Amino acid sequence: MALDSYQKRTFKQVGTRPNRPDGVDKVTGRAMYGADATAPGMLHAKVLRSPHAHARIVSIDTAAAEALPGVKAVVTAADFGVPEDAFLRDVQDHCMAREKALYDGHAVAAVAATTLAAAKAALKLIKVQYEVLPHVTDADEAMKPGAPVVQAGRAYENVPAGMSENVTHHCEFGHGDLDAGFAKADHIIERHFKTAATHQGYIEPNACLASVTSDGKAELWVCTQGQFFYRTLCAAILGMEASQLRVTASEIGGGFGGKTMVYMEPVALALSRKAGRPVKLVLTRDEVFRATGPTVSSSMDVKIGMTKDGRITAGQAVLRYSGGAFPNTTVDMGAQAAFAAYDLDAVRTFGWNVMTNRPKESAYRAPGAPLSIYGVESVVDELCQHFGLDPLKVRLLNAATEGTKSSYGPTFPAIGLKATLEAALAHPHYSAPLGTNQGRGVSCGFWFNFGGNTCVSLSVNTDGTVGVTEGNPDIGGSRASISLMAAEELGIPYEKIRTIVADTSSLGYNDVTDGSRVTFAVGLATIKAARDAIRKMCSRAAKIWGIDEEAVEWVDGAAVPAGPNAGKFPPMTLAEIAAVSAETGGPISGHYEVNADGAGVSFGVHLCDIEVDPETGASKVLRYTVFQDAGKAVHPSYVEGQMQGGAVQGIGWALNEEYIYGADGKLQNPGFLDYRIPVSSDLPMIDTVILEIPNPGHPYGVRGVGETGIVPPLAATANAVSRAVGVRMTELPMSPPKLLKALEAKG
Amino acid sequence: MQYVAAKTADEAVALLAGHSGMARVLAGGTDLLVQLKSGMVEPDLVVDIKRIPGMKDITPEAGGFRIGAAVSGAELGEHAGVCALWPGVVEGFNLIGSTQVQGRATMAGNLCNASPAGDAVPSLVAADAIARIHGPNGSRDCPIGDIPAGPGRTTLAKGEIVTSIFLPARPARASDAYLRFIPRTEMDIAVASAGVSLVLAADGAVASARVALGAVAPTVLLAEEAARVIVGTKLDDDTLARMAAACSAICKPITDKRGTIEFRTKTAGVMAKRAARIAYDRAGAKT
Amino acid sequence: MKTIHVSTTINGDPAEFICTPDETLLDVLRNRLGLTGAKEGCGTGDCGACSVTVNGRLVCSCLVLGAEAQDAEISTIEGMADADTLHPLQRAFIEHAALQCGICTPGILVAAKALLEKNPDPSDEELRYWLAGNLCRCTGYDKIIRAVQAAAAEMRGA
Amino acid sequence: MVKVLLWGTLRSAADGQAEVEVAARTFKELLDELVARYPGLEPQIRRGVSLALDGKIYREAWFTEIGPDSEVVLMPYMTGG
Repeated sequence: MALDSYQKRTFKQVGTRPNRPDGVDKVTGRAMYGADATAPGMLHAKVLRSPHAHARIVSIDTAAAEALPGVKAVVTAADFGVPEDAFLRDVQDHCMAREKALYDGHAVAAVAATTLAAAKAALKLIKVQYEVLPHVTDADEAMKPGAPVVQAGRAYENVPAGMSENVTHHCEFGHGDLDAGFAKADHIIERHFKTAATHQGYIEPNACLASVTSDGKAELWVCTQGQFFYRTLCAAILGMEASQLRVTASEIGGGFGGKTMVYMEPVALALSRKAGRPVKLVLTRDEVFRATGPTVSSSMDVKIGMTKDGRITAGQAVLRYSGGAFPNTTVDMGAQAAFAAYDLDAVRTFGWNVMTNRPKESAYRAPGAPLSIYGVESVVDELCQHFGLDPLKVRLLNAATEGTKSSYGPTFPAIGLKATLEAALAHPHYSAPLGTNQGRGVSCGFWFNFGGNTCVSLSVNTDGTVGVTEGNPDIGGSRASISLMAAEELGIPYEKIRTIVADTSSLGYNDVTDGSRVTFAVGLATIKAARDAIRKMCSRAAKIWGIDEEAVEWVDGAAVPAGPNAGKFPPMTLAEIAAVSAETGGPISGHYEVNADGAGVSFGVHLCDIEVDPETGASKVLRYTVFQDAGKAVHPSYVEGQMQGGAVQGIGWALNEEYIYGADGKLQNPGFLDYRIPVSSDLPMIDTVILEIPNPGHPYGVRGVGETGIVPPLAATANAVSRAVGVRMTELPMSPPKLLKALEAKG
Repeated sequence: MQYVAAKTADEAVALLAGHSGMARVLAGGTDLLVQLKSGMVEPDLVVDIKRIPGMKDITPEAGGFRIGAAVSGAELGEHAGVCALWPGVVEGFNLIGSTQVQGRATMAGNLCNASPAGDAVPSLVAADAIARIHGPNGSRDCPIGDIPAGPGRTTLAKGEIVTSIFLPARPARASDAYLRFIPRTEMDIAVASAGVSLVLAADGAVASARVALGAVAPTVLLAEEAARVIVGTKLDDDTLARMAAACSAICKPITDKRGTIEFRTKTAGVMAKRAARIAYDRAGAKT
Repeated sequence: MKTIHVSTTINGDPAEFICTPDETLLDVLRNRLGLTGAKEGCGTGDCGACSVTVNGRLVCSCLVLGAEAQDAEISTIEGMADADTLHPLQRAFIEHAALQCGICTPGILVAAKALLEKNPDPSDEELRYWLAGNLCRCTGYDKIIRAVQAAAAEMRGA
Repeated sequence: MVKVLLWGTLRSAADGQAEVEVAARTFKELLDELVARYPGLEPQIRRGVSLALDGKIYREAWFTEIGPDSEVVLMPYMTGG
């Protein structure tokens, strides 16, 4: 079918706002999340964690714990093998420390017992002998010669010789002649930026229920963004066959990228295998902060040259990211995204990853991009201030568009940045007056988006209803969007469709819910699966009518003869065809499997008004508007929700959220009291403007919307604060003590 | 761990005094349960005082009010009489935690938890409130400021419990206010705070004042010089600046995850002068 | 640890349970009574996901001991709908897309209901401060505020 | 022959060239040819790469056809949250 790519059409259901199918369950408390499941004979597990930021594990004596009444299993790294694959080894080592504890909170042992109280008591009986080692938690410190080495011998081949062993990865992107570009500038600004590690801050702590039987079969109930990927990792770590491990994704209480990686699930499975009973393992909030999640921290130098009329002549960024105690390449994305919004003749970004004694980084909405773009958008803003130019108009002047050679290499196809900037420029927010101590910040944002492995199965029930089976946990209303697209394509009411998220034994492999891929890729597969079912239904109608299959087409939920020559038959609806499916050849279902590409990049522009209290350094967000290209908003309410949620996470990142480490290398604020995510009274309404510039790679023009929204707020907020107080803020978060200090330094 | 809901103050005192291990009093529980959860304390005995008659009462007394030790923030905030007489005490107490925490938290608990940053305490000190303490040797009254001994420590003897807090009567043109600095708008622990209680003279000048600062020393500080600065004035900008400076001058804070020494020192003064202004306006509005 | 026998009322129905002295009301609701609508997001009173009312007062059930429930009247999210008729707040949350992942939703609904019983016509600011102890990480709160106001308006009209 | 743009860090493994020419009709052939011609690229290609073909980014897709005039850009493997 030549309908793979976008075709302009008038939508009947896509773009409406029906109730989500899981709504009633979620407002009545019936929805089952990770910690809500139980199993007969279930044990409760607890994890013993390192109190040291860096220590060699000399010995672990579990005898006393094992002897405690009620304790059924104790595991340590000795209960796991040593995977050959470096990635898998890192994943496992993060779940259970092998030779060294690499950060405060690193798991060193775990216990399963008949009660949680017994499991807790057993932890105290495990004797771990540590040889405490020097530690380093700051990226810049970790890069210095002579810094404590987190792990030796982990550098990739791209790291030049002679650097600290903590440096594991290097990348460089860009094009053009930087020197010539800077020479053309009327003014050049170079700034150093620093950002703290932050956490996704999902409200549901990681939780799972594992059950392994003596014949090697296993079940895992878990809150995850990707049950299939969890199966892959757990099966590999435990030496199980994928077919024997069925992973069921519970309802998920937030993820934002943080639940794309296993943390304790292999441990729960190992405990269950050892104990021969189901094991439930639920992390405490303290454990969530100390041992799951966080983003990279960064240290960055950004240099940009501009002519006096606002044309950017050259841009350069050096990014030093640290994603904790393991190698990672998130800086690749930051380095590619940094200047993506601009059409530049000369641009270069350099990225470094450096290990520190902190937990292993996990993805967080557009991983890597918010930081580098914060640096770039701050310097662009400062140049606008220098020349007295309008920050939105300068961005429009330099904006990447179709045909621009992007800062990361490829030439852009149709993109929505200029339209988004123009929408912001025309919006009343941009021209609203500001008061004393108030500032307005502007920032562009960018994210790649991607598609990935996707299977959808769609079954036509004999009563004329339709079931859609997909494999991606619904993290923000995707079941509603998928149902809408199926309804649109089939031409039946939304209410006739029920979409469910399958376990790993019920459907082929689906990539994790990440990369803003679900509405794009699962949507695409759903449309294709519907078309597969439609083809079959047309075939049944053709048989009933006794005409050629090709002479039947699908219009408004019914098979109809294609044109006058096909014969005169009244339309046969989906329900009518379904009712006789047994008689006409058996059940009717549609399928589609794809590794989807063509997700299409996404741009956003944010406007942020802030008032700063000059006596305390407190910042208050007064007004906030998000402009983002959604390609096509399938369920606009949930598109707005993604934009609003991303914006507020970014505001939190900019203003107050941070991992605070003490001199002892311990995380000082592993709780919601002192890891300060925004509360409702901190915020105004978050206005949204959805632009719809169709993505040529999707039948309905859909682009992913989940991640881009967190990219602009860091700089939008920082630019607003900087303009409000006349001091350029180059460190995140801009917590009041830092801001007040900057204000006093200014005098 | 043993849980006992004491039926009388004597029973509670006897249990606590006679217990050899670690014992804790449970009023609102909003600190105790957090400490239990984290394993910070592992008491053998928890004595719930909420079922003791009178503990949840707010009683007029000598022109002021006696607040039972188990009165929650939500309950106090709904009491029109206390809100009118001591608005600063109520607003300090009501700033603790969320609406949910307000459903449980008590002033006496906030006092006895002895955090230097407790939001209920500065206003109580500024109000010259008196705690009534019941112990093995009977009852005694004690100024609020004498109860905290340092972070997490009180001057209460073994077996002693606070049973009520007395807020005294006020002259006609008097009021109080409390402000704290937190990075967010809610849900944080005070980084620096100030409670100010004022009485106005007939001419509208401050006749007497008490200023107390929180989170800038191991215990709440009574800022006597700052109070002297504002007495006799109508809180013009210059006076307020001097008052703020006098507050900052006595701060002895620490640098920790919530704030630096410099930040706390500066902000305590800012909070104090702003609270003074609010208290002054409130007092002036009374005729 | 010796267990305690507690008699209480939950969502209008008599309930009995035993618990250890250190068990929280949240633990009891979830693990002993099968009422898993209240969620544990933090266990320290900082997130509000475990919100219930005890004798009409909004509390975090993680900060209440199970033993304290003796003779109390407890309301949870499971008791909010009247049989199969959703409470206006529940309906408004669905219609206004005021939830994404939904983990904070039970706590926010319980908290919002408690507010509207006290103040049927709150300002946005009053609402935002009342709900400040209910963390939501998905929505940015915008649609939550709109949904509560819509339900409040409907309830005032009813 | 197809011209492939390499990102900066890879150039040292390709005799310093920013753009290399290889004979390939599909991504699979292209990647195989790159590894054969420039063994220094192998570690990165094994860790994962994406390919942009005329501005559209592909993460796997061995059999994607490449026209002689197509713009082909090698990129690191894309991940998301």
